[in-house]
Amino acid sequence: MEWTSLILFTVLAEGAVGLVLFHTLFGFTNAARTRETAYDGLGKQVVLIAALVTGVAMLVSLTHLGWPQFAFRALGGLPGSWLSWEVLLTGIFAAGCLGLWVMARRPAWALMALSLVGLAATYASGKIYALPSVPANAGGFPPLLFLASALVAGPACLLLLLAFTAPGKELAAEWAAPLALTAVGAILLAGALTVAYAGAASAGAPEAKLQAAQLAGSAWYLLRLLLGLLLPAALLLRTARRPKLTVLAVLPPVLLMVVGELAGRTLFFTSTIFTNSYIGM
Amino acid sequence: MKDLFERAIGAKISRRTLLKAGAVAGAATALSGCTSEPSRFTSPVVESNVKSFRTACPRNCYDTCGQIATVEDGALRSVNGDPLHGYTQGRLCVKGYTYVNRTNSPDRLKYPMIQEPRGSGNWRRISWDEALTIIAKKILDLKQRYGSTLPVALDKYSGNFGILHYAVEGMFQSMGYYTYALGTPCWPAGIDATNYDFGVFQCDDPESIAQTKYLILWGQNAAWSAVHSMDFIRQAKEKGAKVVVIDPINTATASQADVYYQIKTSTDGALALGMARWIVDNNLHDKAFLDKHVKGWPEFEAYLKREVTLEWASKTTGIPVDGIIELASGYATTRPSMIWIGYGMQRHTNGGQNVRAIDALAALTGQIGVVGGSAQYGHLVTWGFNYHAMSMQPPAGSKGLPQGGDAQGLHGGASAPLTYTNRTVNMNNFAAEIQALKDPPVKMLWIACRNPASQDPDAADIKRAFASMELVVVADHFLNHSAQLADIVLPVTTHFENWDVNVSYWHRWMSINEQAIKPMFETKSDLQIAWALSKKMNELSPGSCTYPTEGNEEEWVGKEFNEGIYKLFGISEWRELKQKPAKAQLPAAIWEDRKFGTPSGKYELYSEAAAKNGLPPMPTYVGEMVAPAEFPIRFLTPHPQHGLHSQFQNVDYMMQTNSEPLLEIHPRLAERKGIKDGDIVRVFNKLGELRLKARITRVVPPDTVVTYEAWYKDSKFNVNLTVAAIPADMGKVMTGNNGIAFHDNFVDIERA
Amino acid sequence: MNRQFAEIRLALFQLLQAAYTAPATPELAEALREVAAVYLDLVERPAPPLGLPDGAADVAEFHRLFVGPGALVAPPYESVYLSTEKVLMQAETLAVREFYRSYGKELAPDHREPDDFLAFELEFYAYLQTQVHGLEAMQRFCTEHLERWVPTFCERVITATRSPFYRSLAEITREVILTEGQVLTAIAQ
Amino acid sequence: MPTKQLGFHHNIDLCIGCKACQMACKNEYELEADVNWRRVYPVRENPAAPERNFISVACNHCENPECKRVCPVGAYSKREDGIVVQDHGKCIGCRLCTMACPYGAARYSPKHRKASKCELCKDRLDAGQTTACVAACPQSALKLVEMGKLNDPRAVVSVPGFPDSDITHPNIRFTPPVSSRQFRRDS
Repeated sequence: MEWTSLILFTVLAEGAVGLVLFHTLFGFTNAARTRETAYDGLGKQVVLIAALVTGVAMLVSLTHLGWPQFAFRALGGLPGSWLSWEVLLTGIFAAGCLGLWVMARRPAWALMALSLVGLAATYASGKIYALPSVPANAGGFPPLLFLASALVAGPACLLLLLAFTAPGKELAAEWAAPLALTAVGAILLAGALTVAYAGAASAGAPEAKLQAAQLAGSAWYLLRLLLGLLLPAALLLRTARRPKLTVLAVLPPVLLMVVGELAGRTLFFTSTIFTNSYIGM
Repeated sequence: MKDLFERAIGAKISRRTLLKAGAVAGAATALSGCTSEPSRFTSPVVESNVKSFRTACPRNCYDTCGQIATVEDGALRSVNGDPLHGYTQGRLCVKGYTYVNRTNSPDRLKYPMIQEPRGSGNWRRISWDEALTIIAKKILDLKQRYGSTLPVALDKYSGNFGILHYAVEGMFQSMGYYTYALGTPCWPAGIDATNYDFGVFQCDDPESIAQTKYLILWGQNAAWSAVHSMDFIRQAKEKGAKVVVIDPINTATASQADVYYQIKTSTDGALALGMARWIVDNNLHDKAFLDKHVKGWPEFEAYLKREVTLEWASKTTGIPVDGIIELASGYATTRPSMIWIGYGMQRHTNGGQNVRAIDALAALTGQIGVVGGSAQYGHLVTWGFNYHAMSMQPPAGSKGLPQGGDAQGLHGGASAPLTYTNRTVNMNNFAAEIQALKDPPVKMLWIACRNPASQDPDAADIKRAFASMELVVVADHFLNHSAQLADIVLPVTTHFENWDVNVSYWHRWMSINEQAIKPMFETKSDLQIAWALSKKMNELSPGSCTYPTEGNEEEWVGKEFNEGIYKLFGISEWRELKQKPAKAQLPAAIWEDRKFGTPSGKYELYSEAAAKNGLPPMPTYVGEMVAPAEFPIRFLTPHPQHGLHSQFQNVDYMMQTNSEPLLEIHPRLAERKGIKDGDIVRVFNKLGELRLKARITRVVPPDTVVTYEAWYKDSKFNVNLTVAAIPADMGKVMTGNNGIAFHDNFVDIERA
Repeated sequence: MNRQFAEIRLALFQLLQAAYTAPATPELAEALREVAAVYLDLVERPAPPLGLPDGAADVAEFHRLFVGPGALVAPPYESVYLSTEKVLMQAETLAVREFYRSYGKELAPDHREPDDFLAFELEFYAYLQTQVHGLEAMQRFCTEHLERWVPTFCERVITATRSPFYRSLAEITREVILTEGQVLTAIAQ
Repeated sequence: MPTKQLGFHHNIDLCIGCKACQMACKNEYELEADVNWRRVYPVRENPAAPERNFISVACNHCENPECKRVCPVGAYSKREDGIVVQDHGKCIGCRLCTMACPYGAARYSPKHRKASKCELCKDRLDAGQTTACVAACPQSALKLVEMGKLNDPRAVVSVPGFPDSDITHPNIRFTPPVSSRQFRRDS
């Protein structure tokens, strides 16, 4: 499908940003201070994973281009084009991750800087699709939706690392519950946004109304809300109450969320109705 | 790869094999054995260059555009309008702008090919010589078996109206007396009507539309089928003229009108008579003109007073009385006021009669012979060529139908005939009549400039007719529905690949058609085919064909001209047309002298000729055909916007622009039938059915569904599957046979 | 360069252009099978076994694929693949004509197919092989024309045909054209 | 800032939807069958008086071209005469302009793997000719105009069925259709 590469690129990149972001935020917890080595060890893995995922995402995004071999030109649109900003910032983010992985230790200020770049990249990437030619997206929604994805993916992925990596296991005891709760909060926020998005559209221009109607009418939209957000939220609440990070406790909700995000992004791209849709070929 | 050559030394292949290989390859392509000289190449002669040529669109269309073809190094690169053509003024239409795409289409017929067996899709390329041998042998064989060439039938009409294309008729005439499809499916009822009324089939200069103050486009969708006329209509509007459109369908032309009347199909005569009655009652008729120039006024006036009321007209046409009054007063009180009668409205069982009733309005208001007035239909006054390519003599001693005979042979042989003539079948009942013919039956069919399999009524019967033949030959550009049913297809040139000259049956311009490019592949023009077949016939049986066996096309264009044409067009030599198209020098209002061609020399409201032919002598109303109970919906299949009959729509550019046919259905009817926009609808009657995607729209009336005829690429779509060969009321006198009531086509529909 | 290899290659191209000019005779098919097998073995490419044409069926298939009368499955003309309009007699066609001219050749007037008809291009290419200074010309003709469209053309045949003969003919043609680049470099050395 | 601004005037009242402009454009530039730089499309049917009205639209050489704003390689620029041109060499085929143009003027070509659009026949204009589409219009319904110098009191910025012109301020003006009076059989 025309959109596949963009769906994968955006979701993967946002996941990486979220991961780094929440690792940085949880650096302010007591656990992180008391178990400094574990925290930094986890950080090394976090930035490596983020670097790899973002790298893969950028490679995938090339397949969307008619002439991938000239992708480097995509910086030529600065400062006007959000797409140029997306490429630039995502590039810096990936490079930064790699840099921090190489470094002996990962100072808090560096992680914070990296997180900010990541968030900026996500914002830019969202702005690309806030096109006036798509009335439903003309408002500020796409950046918010993209950032929400980062917030949803971050804690979830971090939970995985707590469950399956040595340094993670050290921190698990203290981090599990708050992370799970954060994840739930993020999910609820994302869910609210997704609904608000459709709501705003239904009150907008004719094309936006049509798009909202299509969303509301599609089974995928419902499934995405139920299985992609509500169900994992419920599962994570349980984890938050009994913070024992078994495979069964962590993997299902996280997988559901990943699938949910991909489905959500697919809907986002495929349901767009352009102002020129009536003009035809 | 590195030790390539070392290994080559040991390659297990002998010189003998290589020599043999070379020889085999050579044999297959006339490569001279193993020698290296490429046989199909020579040394360069021409330099690359860009040239432009005057061509003329030869399609069956009012506008007959003048064109400029730009050719780069022998390749057709662009086609545009000829700015010196006064009617089309340097513009083409959506079809004309696809000509490069069409001419260079890889889908074109390229070589003579034979299908074994017919209809199997199993085609094989053959040489022109083989093809012509098969054809010539069949003709000679039939001649030998039946004692004449009457078993050979020709079905040719309007695919290309270039004058040199009459070579096809000439080709058959020069083999003997033959059978041919006589008539025209297009416009005959209206022609006879015009002829009964005026005595000569001619009309004013359509450019005078710009001078009228009140224009009625009566069943005329110029926006689609005569697009360049719209410019003159626009000019009239800009000068304050009022434009009225009368049509069952809310056409693109109707959307240009000041007032649109959605009339009940085929009741146009009733509307005209209603108008006439009101005009007379209000004393707006031109008594002086009627007394001086019209025959039968008293009788007609009596009829109006006796039979016609506004209420009746309103009830019959579905147009409210006040609407009729507004129309009548607008028409009768504004001068000059003109009526342009379209061809669709006469494809009915009462079509000719309706045209006569409309013509009567022009007589009634005395506007005939007035610039910007009168009733316009068409003309053939600029067609006075020599038809040299056609006028050939049969070989001495040829036998045919005894003089005075006709298709049925009813009158034939009444008195011992000394002379013979050709045999005709009704083009408008071709399938049935061609199968019915006896002594001799028709055994071979030649189709040129025609696609009966998709354009004739009762498509199923056409297939049966083809099947009853021993040999079917189709000469065309593409493998259309008819060509698919042939034994042999012959690839013909487009008008960019041959010489010709073209005039219009509407405007008064004449354009030369210069050959712009070499014929592609093995295509031949109809004229070249005639030469070649004659050569072959004489080869096999000397003297069996009198047609010249070779010639120069450009010179043959010259042979079509005569003093009359030169005088009419004010040129001294036909080559002047290479500089610019010429316009016939006739009075803008063709009847300005009020000298009519009728027996009485007057405009005839009362025509003995009509009476003699079993028709009402006056334009009295003949009821329209009513829908049978089991098929209550009228199915109109008018001319398309994106094609001309079955031409153009199959071209890539057009398939993208208009990818599939739609069935236009009124929301009320759709609701009753439970049909939603986009549903597939089955349209059917006793004869056949077709399936179409629904388009719900109020541009069509509630009792009518509409789709537009065309041949779509790789599609079986055919609008004539449900059309019966019902004759229109007129046409026989001027065109040999009555027209077809294409639009008296009744069906039912259901969601498929 | 090696004479025997040159002869094999020349014969192969002559056979190929013959195979796209008219329905293949059993003799042509046999010769082509033998020569192609040896050639592809020499250039270390897989050699699809070329079956014999199945009489009438493959005659019909040849026409269905390359001649008509209907819309062609695989039009054997360069411009159909490289021009934007995907029709005949485009800039690409004229470029091929110019190329022939620049090497002192032009199609004889009795041939009305476009200059970029596959059989013409192959015949011209075979001719270049016999020319003393043909190498540079072959390199250009290969990169500017043959390589750019013949493989796509072959793909169309391979996916669309039901005939084993024409499928393998297309596979062989594709291999041969795709190998030319390396062959030419090898010759150049 | 351009010294002048060229644009189109489309008189919908005169347009008969014949598509000569659309096809003349393809004929002029030998476009792929499925790429149209100009398109003629029917205006939504007016239930009161169903008519066949059409809008003919190509690139509107906007005041604020979205294509120019979003293009990551800076391929688009506005000439002195206001024509929005695209440096075809720069295009990498990201298709963002085809999404961002409210009128779908930029079209992606699968063959060239790049976007392209109407450049107002700049070469024809430079050669003193008018555009191919305007030259083809049998109704003179489509005109090339210098914005601000258009003298048609009925001309408006937008009509129903045309995308929101506040987005890019397109340089096209319309003369809206005047409905014919209709005597209909379904009313």
